[in-house]
Amino acid sequence: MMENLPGNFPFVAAVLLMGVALYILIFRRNLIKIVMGIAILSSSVNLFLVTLGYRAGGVAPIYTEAPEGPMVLPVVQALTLTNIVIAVATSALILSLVIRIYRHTGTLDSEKSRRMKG
Amino acid sequence: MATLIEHSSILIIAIPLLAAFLTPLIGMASKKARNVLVMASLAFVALLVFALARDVILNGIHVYTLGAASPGLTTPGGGVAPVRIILEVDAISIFMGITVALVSLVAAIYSLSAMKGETGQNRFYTLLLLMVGGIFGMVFTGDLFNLFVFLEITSISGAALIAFRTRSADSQEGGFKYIVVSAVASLMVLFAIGLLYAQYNSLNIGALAAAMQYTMLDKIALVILISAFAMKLGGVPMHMWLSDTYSVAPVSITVLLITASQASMYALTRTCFTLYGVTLDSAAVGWIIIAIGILSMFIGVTMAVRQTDITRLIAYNCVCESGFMLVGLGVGLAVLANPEALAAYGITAISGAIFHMINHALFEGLLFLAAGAIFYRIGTRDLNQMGGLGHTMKFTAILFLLGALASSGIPPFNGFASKILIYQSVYQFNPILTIIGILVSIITLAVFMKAFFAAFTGASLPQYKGTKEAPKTMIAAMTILAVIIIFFGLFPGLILDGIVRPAADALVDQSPYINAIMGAIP
Amino acid sequence: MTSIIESGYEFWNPIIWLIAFAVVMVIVYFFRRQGQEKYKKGEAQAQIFLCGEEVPEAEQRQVRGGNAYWGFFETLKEYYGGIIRPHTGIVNDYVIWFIAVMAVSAVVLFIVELAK
Amino acid sequence: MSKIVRTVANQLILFVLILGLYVIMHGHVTPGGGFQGGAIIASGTIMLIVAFGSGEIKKWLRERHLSVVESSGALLFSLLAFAGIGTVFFFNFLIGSRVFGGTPPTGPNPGDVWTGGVIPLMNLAVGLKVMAGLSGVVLALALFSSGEETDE
Repeated sequence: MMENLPGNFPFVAAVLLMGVALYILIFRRNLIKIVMGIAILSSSVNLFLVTLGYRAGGVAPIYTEAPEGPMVLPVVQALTLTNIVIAVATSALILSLVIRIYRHTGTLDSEKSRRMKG
Repeated sequence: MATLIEHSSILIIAIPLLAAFLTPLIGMASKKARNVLVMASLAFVALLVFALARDVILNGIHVYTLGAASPGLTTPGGGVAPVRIILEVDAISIFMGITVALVSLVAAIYSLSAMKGETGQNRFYTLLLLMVGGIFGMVFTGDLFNLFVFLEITSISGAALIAFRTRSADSQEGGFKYIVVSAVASLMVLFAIGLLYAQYNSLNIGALAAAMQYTMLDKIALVILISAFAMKLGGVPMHMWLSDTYSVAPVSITVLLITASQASMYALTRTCFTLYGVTLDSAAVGWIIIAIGILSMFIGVTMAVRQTDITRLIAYNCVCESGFMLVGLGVGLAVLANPEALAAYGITAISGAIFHMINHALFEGLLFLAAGAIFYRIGTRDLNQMGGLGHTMKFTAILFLLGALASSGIPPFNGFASKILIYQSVYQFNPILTIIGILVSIITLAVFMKAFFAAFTGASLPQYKGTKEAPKTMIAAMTILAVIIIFFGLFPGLILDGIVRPAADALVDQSPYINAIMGAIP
Repeated sequence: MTSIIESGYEFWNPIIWLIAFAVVMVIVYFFRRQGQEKYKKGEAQAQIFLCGEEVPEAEQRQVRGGNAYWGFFETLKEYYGGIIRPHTGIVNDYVIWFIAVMAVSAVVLFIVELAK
Repeated sequence: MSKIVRTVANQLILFVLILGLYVIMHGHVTPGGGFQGGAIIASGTIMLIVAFGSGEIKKWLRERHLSVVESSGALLFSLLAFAGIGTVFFFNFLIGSRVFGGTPPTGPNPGDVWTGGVIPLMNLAVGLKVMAGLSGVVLALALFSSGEETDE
């Protein structure tokens, strides 16, 4: 376990990022910070996926001027790219909703701006 | 025709998406042409779904490989893992497809008059078609990552549609809550997919199921997947977003949101039964799902009783009805490893739960549409301000009552047919669950009697003297649902043997699903 | 017959239920025919009678939705007090519940694994 | 913003557009593609909005037009996918034809743009959609936060 630690640093970082994101989502009442929490959660998942795709000594699967060496199957990279696109759309939508909530209620606090409960 | 059926599984997903991108272009030229396009595309999709359903029930699993030289070529080179995007439609997928097709058509018909006079209708129909395409994608895909993508498409377009009425602060809040909850849930789903891919180097559900070892990482992935899908379908204690969003969305969208939740339930069953299947520690996972189900039933219905907002009341009732399905599926899952119990009552419990899915979408849809018709005419959802509406809105009242009776499980409507299946089979597993279920059903009736009497009966109030009956298109949409409800109620055996039993059989046996992808390799 | 469900104990046939329902309705109609024939619409006997008091306006005599089942809620006051407290409506709490369910399920699976 | 910033932005937007188009059109032989190129062009829009202010940009960049471009990009993509349905949906039917039909040699090669079949065309479609979509989103948010309502 310990001797592999340098190689596993990205996984540790991904888990730490996820912890940070969940901490923000749970304890931060500011709506903009909630959006940031989701973005960080998304980044942590992206980091996790990209790390999965790393193969020591592999080269990127681009044949244009390719160096010698085994090529990696870029499935996780494709997943990451898709997730980035989706995260952009999600953040844009949430931010526009946050702006509208602010217009209506005049606050960015998730407790004060809430109108429905029970 | 044979070619059309061969390609129908992708056409069912692609035609709504194509129509969605055409809608803004055509809508600039003519509103009428746009409405015709929306209706025609959804009707054509519904026809394709029925044609495909017949084919799937008769000829078995339908596989479609995107971009390959032929649709059935799932594993290029023979024997290696599938790499292309594969759609796989078996009996349970097509069952969900039928539900979505019926409900989306009704929702679109209802929107025609409900959205009249609102601004940004082009965007509304674009998002609606995107959402329909997304839900179809969720239930037809044979690939975990595509499941995630379609889940996100559904939730993003759904959130934009919930917040469609920009002038209402509640709608904005509902949309915000929906998208936050969905984003967290689907990102966790992606994390779980990453865990699975890391071990088995595949994203295809069939290939993963064939290689499944049920290691520690698989368990973590299973827990994440179950919690995330349970959150998306509104299982207690993760149901609180559901009442906030269902009650504020335009009602035609709420009806689609119900099917989106059903699609999440489909994903949950697909995960438990097909992806993990026999490797699963079925009793423990089954009891987790049963626990969520029982909590949903009880807390959902008791919260529904005290609501005074009519759509919020129905939304809590949705939570309660999902509980019934979860209990049925959980009992089926708990006895999955035990062939005798499975044959004796497990398969019946699963059939009841699956039958309840389509019934749930139909009668809750009817209730929401009727509540939406009231809102359209009198401009409030508060039961404390309603009264005596039955004098002027006779059809709406009758249709609401019909939906309420079906939801409470009163014979001879369809809700009774599916609930009795769940009661009888679950009783053999654990009688206490059935007793709770019957109690919950009784309170459900009380819930709807409160709503019905507060809204429709009593002397006609002076402020609603001039209220007119709901527009004809709305009545037509509700009547379609009501006719299907009565038909399902009067001929439950037909539906059960026709589409529900094959779906239940497809769930409990994962090998045909795997073999359709991996070929003859066991 | 297409309308039969075989489910362990019983069968369910809506057609038979409808026939029974129709028979009962006929009997009910028969008994109803035996009643008073003097009832006429539009006379004083069709009016609301409230012990001779003046009948309030429609606005006042409507039983509102919020007033229904008062006794039910009064009896279950403690249950409802406990059940409403978690329904805060704050989006952060929704995430907490999600993580809680995830954690509890993971613990359950882990304990089951240990018990084996 | 100051005159210097505006002038520089005015000159720089040309290069941003060229880079974006380059990334879009070489998506099938080098890293990049429709989304990345579209995002680069949209970043150019952001630069203009920052330099000139959203009110100024709104005068000549209408949301309506952006939404037309966005829809046509998506439409082009789905039509290309539909066109393959003679064999299978998403089938690359342009391989071996006159349009982008070249077959690259196996193994490392200098990279020929005239290959890939429908993939460069799809990249173009995605690029159009992302460019218009992201620019529209940024513009709408900028207008939104500066207090102006958009027409939709």
